Amino acid sequence: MEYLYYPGCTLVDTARNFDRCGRAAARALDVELVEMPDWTCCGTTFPLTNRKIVGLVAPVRTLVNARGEGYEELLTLCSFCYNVLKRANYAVRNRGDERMRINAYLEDEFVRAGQEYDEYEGEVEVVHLLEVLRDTVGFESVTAQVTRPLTNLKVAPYYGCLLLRPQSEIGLDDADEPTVLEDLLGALGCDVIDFPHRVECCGSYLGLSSPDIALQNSYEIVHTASRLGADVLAVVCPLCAYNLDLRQEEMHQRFSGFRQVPVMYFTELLALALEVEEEVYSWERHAVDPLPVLQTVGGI
Amino acid sequence: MAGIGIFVCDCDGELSERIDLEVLGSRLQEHPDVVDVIPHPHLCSEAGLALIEESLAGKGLGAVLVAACAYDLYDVAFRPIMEKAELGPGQTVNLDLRVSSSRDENVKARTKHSVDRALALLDRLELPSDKLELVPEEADHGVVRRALVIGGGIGGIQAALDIANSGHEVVLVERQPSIGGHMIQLSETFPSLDCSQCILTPKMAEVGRHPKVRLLTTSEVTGLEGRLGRFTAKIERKPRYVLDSCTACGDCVDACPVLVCDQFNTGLRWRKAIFQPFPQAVPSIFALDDEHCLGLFPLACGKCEQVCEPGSIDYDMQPVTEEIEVGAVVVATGYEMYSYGDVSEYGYGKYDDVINGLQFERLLSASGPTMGKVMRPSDGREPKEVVFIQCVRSRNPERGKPYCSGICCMYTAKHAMLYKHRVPDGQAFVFYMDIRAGGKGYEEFVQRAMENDGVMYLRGRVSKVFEENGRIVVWGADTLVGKRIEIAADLVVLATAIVPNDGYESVAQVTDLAADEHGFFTATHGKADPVGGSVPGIYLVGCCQGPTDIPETVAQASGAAAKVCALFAAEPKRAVPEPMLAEA
Amino acid sequence: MRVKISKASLQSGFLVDVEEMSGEHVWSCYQCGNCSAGCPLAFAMELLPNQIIRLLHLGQEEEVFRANTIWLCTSCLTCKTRCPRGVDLSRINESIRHLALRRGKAPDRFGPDQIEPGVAASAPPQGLASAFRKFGG
Amino acid sequence: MARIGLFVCRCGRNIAGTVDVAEVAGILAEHPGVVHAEEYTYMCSDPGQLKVAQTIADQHLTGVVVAACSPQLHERTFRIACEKGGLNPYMCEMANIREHCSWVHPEEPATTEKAIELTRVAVEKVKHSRPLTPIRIPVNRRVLVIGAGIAGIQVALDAARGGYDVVLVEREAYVGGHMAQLSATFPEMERSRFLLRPKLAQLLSHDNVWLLTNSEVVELTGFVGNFKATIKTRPSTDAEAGLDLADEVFPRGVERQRQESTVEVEVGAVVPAIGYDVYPLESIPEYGSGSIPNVLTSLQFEQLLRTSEGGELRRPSDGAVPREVVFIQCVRSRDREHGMPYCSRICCMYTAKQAMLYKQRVPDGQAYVFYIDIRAQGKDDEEFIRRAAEQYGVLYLRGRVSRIFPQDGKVVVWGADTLSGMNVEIPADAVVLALAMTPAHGALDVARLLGVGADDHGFLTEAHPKLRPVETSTAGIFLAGACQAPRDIGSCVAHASGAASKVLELFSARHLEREPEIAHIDEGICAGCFDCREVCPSRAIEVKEIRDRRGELLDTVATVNDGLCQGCGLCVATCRSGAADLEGYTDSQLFSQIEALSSRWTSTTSAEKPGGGHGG
Amino acid sequence: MAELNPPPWEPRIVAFVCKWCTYAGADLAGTVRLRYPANVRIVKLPCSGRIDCFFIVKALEQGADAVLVSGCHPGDCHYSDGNYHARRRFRLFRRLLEFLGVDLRRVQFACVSAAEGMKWADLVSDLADEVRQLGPYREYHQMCAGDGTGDERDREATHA
Repeated sequence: MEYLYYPGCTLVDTARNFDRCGRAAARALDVELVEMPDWTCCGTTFPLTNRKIVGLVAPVRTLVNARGEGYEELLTLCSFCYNVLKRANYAVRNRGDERMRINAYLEDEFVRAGQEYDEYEGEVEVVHLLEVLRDTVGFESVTAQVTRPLTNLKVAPYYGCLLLRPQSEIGLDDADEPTVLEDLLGALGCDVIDFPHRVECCGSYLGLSSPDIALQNSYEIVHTASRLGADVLAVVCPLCAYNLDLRQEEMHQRFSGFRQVPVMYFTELLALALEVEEEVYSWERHAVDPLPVLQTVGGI
Repeated sequence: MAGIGIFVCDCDGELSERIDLEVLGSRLQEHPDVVDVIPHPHLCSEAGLALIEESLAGKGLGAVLVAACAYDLYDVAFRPIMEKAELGPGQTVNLDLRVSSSRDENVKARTKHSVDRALALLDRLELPSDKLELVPEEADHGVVRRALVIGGGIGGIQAALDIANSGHEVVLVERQPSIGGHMIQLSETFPSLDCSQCILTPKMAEVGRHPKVRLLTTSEVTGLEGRLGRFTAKIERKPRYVLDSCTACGDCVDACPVLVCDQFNTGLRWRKAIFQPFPQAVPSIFALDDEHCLGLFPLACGKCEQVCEPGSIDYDMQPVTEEIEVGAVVVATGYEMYSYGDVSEYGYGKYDDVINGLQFERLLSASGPTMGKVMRPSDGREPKEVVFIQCVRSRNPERGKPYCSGICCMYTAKHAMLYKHRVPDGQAFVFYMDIRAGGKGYEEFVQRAMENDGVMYLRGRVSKVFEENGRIVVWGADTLVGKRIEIAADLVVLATAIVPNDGYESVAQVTDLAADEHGFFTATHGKADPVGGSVPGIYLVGCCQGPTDIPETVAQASGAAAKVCALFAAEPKRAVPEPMLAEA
Repeated sequence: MRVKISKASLQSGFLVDVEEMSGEHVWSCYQCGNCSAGCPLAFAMELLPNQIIRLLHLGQEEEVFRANTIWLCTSCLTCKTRCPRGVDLSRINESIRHLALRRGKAPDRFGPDQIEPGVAASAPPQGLASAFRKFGG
Repeated sequence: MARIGLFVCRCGRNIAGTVDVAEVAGILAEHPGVVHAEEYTYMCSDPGQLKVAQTIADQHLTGVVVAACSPQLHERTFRIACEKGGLNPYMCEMANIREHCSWVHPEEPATTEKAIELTRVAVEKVKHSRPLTPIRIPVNRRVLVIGAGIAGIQVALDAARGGYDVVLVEREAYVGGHMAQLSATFPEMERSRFLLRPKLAQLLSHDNVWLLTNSEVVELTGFVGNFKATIKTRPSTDAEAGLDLADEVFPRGVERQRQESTVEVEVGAVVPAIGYDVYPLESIPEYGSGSIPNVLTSLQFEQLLRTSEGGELRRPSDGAVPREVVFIQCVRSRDREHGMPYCSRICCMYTAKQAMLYKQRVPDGQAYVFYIDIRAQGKDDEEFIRRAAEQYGVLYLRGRVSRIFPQDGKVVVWGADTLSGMNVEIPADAVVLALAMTPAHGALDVARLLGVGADDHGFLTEAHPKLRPVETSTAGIFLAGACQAPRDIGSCVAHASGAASKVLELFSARHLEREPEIAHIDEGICAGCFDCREVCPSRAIEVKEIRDRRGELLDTVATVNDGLCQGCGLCVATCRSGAADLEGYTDSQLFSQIEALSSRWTSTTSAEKPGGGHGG
Repeated sequence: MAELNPPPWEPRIVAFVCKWCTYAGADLAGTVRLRYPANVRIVKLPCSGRIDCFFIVKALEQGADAVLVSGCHPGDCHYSDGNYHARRRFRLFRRLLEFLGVDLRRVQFACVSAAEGMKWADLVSDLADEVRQLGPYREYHQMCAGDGTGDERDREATHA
């Protein structure tokens, strides 16, 4: 099967290893990810006030272009993109006036560019790779294709916020008791632990604007995972990866008795389990190197 | 042939404020049997009554529906006129247009509701063709002096006793193998702290032995036809597979190989497939749970039959449906706790040590699974720190029920207090939003819990509950100091919302009773007639019409009994004239 | 100090603006504190989330602006997910942020200049972009 | 020779947990006269009762003792069980080894020893018991209802519809009580008088109802089924006529006494429905003791709302429209220091209602409510409160108000908002106080008059808070409405109907069976001093003349009226010649009980036991 | 061996109570699970007004170290004024006892209502302590027993 793929800014930049693993792993499962031609920024944050209609232009434009490519679905790997695109789509589908206004903007834009434009009503479906693996591929068939089960690798699943909330608009899984990530990791043979902090916020952009506060918050999460004996903390959002992985050195300095835990993107674990070619991984990008634990426990 | 006439009263503009009488009228006009809809600003005024009288004569109406206010008024103002026009109870019916008034603010909804009620009532009217049904000798306004009580909890028990003690027959129908309802599951009751079983068992025994009460357990009402004073009830008696000759010796229980989750003990204990829910059960006859028994078709086990000395086991027992004539019905179907399923953020159903209030009652009960010792379901340890969370899915229109469950504040205070009596060195915490202690001695009771038993009250909701190395971590807030609270507890008790007993649907469907969107039956009028159901002759008691505590339920039960007895009373004429006045 | 409350202070334009911008009904809140209980960043907030709404009720505009709370809200929606009254606090906070920015009540805007080069290199673009968004209105 | 059967109840762990039940049965089995002794888990259960009946038959018992819980709970249960077994119910006694023993003492030998002694006392009593048969007394099927508020009206209505005579006595000149003065009801928001009307109309249409306004019950004598009430009626002024709701609904009006009169009425049951009053504003200094203009009681505000219907609401002081109104709840409620410790229960709801109605009258006005906890546990109440806060913009402030004072034309309110942690000051145009609900003035006199109990505050006491909420400890007297505890209209109506059902129950038969445990006087011994007559509280002692064959008066002796005697035993204790005795508590029974407590019995328990417990 | 070190002596208290107030109060003490020493034995009567002074004498004679008489509070009496008559009688009776030389600290009168479970518990505890101080009422028991000793265990021996 084939999907139109929207990588988003971070997955082609600081987190491009996550992206490569994602593509490779998907290919291994006969899911072809066709990158969307000249895609633009998703908008990063969904506008939360009624007056900021402009904030919808970027994501909706992306959706309109996706429609232009003749695909019914647009696939993402990044929670930010997924959240913004999906909520924008929801707004277009369910809020008449916003649909009208946003279409007016875009029509104007397209016409100026000499393209014809017909009103976008949310025809495109925004999907996340996890959804595809769960609903289309099916976890049992994933298990079937796993050649290197990550047995006795104790993994703490971490969702963060944007993949699940708001439940009414995203609806990928139960916002408080999600299972999709556990199920995937289970399918890969991992030993999934019950991780209470899996739906807490990683601190998001505060990691940049208020690093100290963000650090305390993300420390709480990582530390709990390590106390619960996790070998790996599995994440689904590049920003989570940043807050939880790249700042562990600081945590180590700030908090005594802190044991570091490697943080891995779900696509990395997927790739490992499917034994896709080595060059997709770039472990050096991890602040906490997962290799040692992978070798000792995961037998890699 | 004569059709139905409808009179619509506006009660001096009182009613059109809440209901679109125009719409009501036109919708009813569409009914095939309706010949005329006659509006009037104030039907019970002289003019109004006159209007009714002449239209009855002029239009030769065969049956009449009066859409006005409370049934009480109908009785005094309109019935005489109807009787003068030789219209019996079967030909006249009164619709209380206020039934749905107290519900949401929206006129449209109320109007629709009223129309539906009216149409339902129209079908109950008997047009002259079938008027013969009134047999002369029963002409004392055709009242069958026998009451049907649905539900054998404290409400049903009290109503049944009051009616029976007034000398009228009562048929008490209960779905479970024993009467007693939820009250018999409770440990001790607030605010007097007397043990629930001690005060209820005498009443249960009394019902069991009362000559006027016919007790039908493991039975359900499957049909109800007729009207005020003359209903025909269909009652299905489910097989209990144990004959009345059972002596409750319990030999069968030892013999039975099947372990089943014990519902009476809220799943905190096992029982056998043949069982008696609790020692004081009435009737004290065992029952066989046919979902789990191996003895039933095909006969694979039969151990209980072998050991049963009186030979009381009968695997071939079949359901029996009988029809019983009754003059009035009392509905006391009670409540249930909000279902397990979706209290996900509190890990309810996920962690053993997160339980609901009813389960905690069993833990406290001297006859409960732990013989009254408070211990954690997970490992049997005595919890040293217990967190009680109120308003779980109550007062929560987003994720649960918008209404307040009424009784949780008090039973939680009681729980905390009793926990402290059992575990003196333990600490109890209560998360609340408002402490609702409006009842005799209630406020003082809660104060006692705080002052004498050192129960820690925290004003705020809990956002999340999760397990961490053997303890249950609670994330809450204290909105008074403006601080977030984290408590690592041994046990968490959730005061989950009170919802109608799942039997309500079938009862509503059978009786035509109006129910609100949550399934609670609506009284004719919350203030004027709190126990009157929306169908004349059917009365409501206790939690089936909204969360109600025990004293209130008992009062309502007696109240309903009064209505029934008044209805059954010999034709109201003055008793022998004794000298009322004597110069003192 | 005793806060004077009057019809005027209640029907302050501030509350009206917030409701209008956020589309949220501030009066739906009955102060149960669930939002504060669950908020992951509340530990660093000068006012708890529920107190923000309370102060809106009382029309205490300055108090709200003075606190760092609105700037620490990451719109993670934990509060909305569990709010029994269906209030979306993230929208309310965003609206207040905008009003603060407009009325010059915001702390120094967070811009590219505030980031040390070291961080900038490793920082995911989405983090930077979203941060600028939040603080830039 | 007595053949007594003893049954010791384990009551799950309630008794067996602290008392060695086996030893109790074991030791008493040896006691003279005891022919059967056994223990069982739940004696009150059907099988338990069956055991009793069965053993009586099998063992030909002449007496039964059940050592279990308090006789208040199960004496009747076991007496009926004995009857089933063919034994006179009064040959059954209970030993209270739970409430008086296992529940109050720790697990130790002394507790078991006490249980043994208490049981022995019961055994000895039964040995001296006599078979008794209940007394049948006639019932006058007419009820006296005191108070014509909503509760009284409902009781009267239900009783009248039951076909019985009703005498409805109202102290005031008008009927309807407080309800007639209210604007509208919550949560239905209907005019209160519209709800009262139909009830009143129907009540007065019954010709077996006799309504007496301006009247008070001044004396009550007699007993269940046979009361005699003396009612005093004030002459009513012309001013009063026509004011009354009764005149509104009842075309020919209510006939009123023109001159003072006193009547005596015979009734079978009495229902006090005397309602409530509110705490006096005069004794609340911090709120101005009623001296500050525009500080109103909630009842005064109801009046304003009712009269301003359709029009604009203007405050009484200067007729100005109040733009800002502060409502204060829990004034002297939940305040054991200065007022009442209890919660008045209805204030939360009527305050919300008043605030909403105020907003309807003054759309641009602002309402504030100071509260501690919002108590909205009734049906639809929670939703009602939310409407007030959300749709009517009523500002709820969680906190008490410490002071109210006038300042340039405003009423300044100093309160707290414990949620924001701020002190607040509100300059208001009017303040409405939800004053604590107190028992009606004179409630205690009524209680004394009727011989029913009242709590420290003056609310009449029910027989059992849970299971007998409308009965009193005096047979034939039932409670209705807010005189028992603060309650809203709906609850009053249900409660009143509850009381009515007790009346209907009592009236359902022409005769009533009474407990035979009453006094009797041995005419042979009686010296005719009639000291007993002096002390008898129930006037049950009558003079009996003893004449010879020729009708010559030989002697006058005292005799007991079975219908009146309540079995207090005063006469017995007073009688010097020992002619009087009390069934169920005869001298011989009591002396044998005391002897059963004699220290010599301790020899039957093993000597090592310490004598008593050390408390806990 | 028990004979060698006899257990600590504990007072025996007989209580005559009315069934409406004090008996119910004692019940309440039970239902709310209060704790008090096991020294007291209740004899139930319909009303304190039924209590014959001879009951008290008899109880002391039978080995009680103290007697407690408790009824309703004034005005609470189920029979309107039974307790009032009782009080008057006991006033007179106390004089008589005093005259006889009975230690009045061992014959106490109280009012405990049906709502006063706590009061009942305290009352019993205090009385038990007080009597524990006073020691066994040997004088009276000896007087009744007639023989020289009068101490329970000795009398048991004589009975055996």
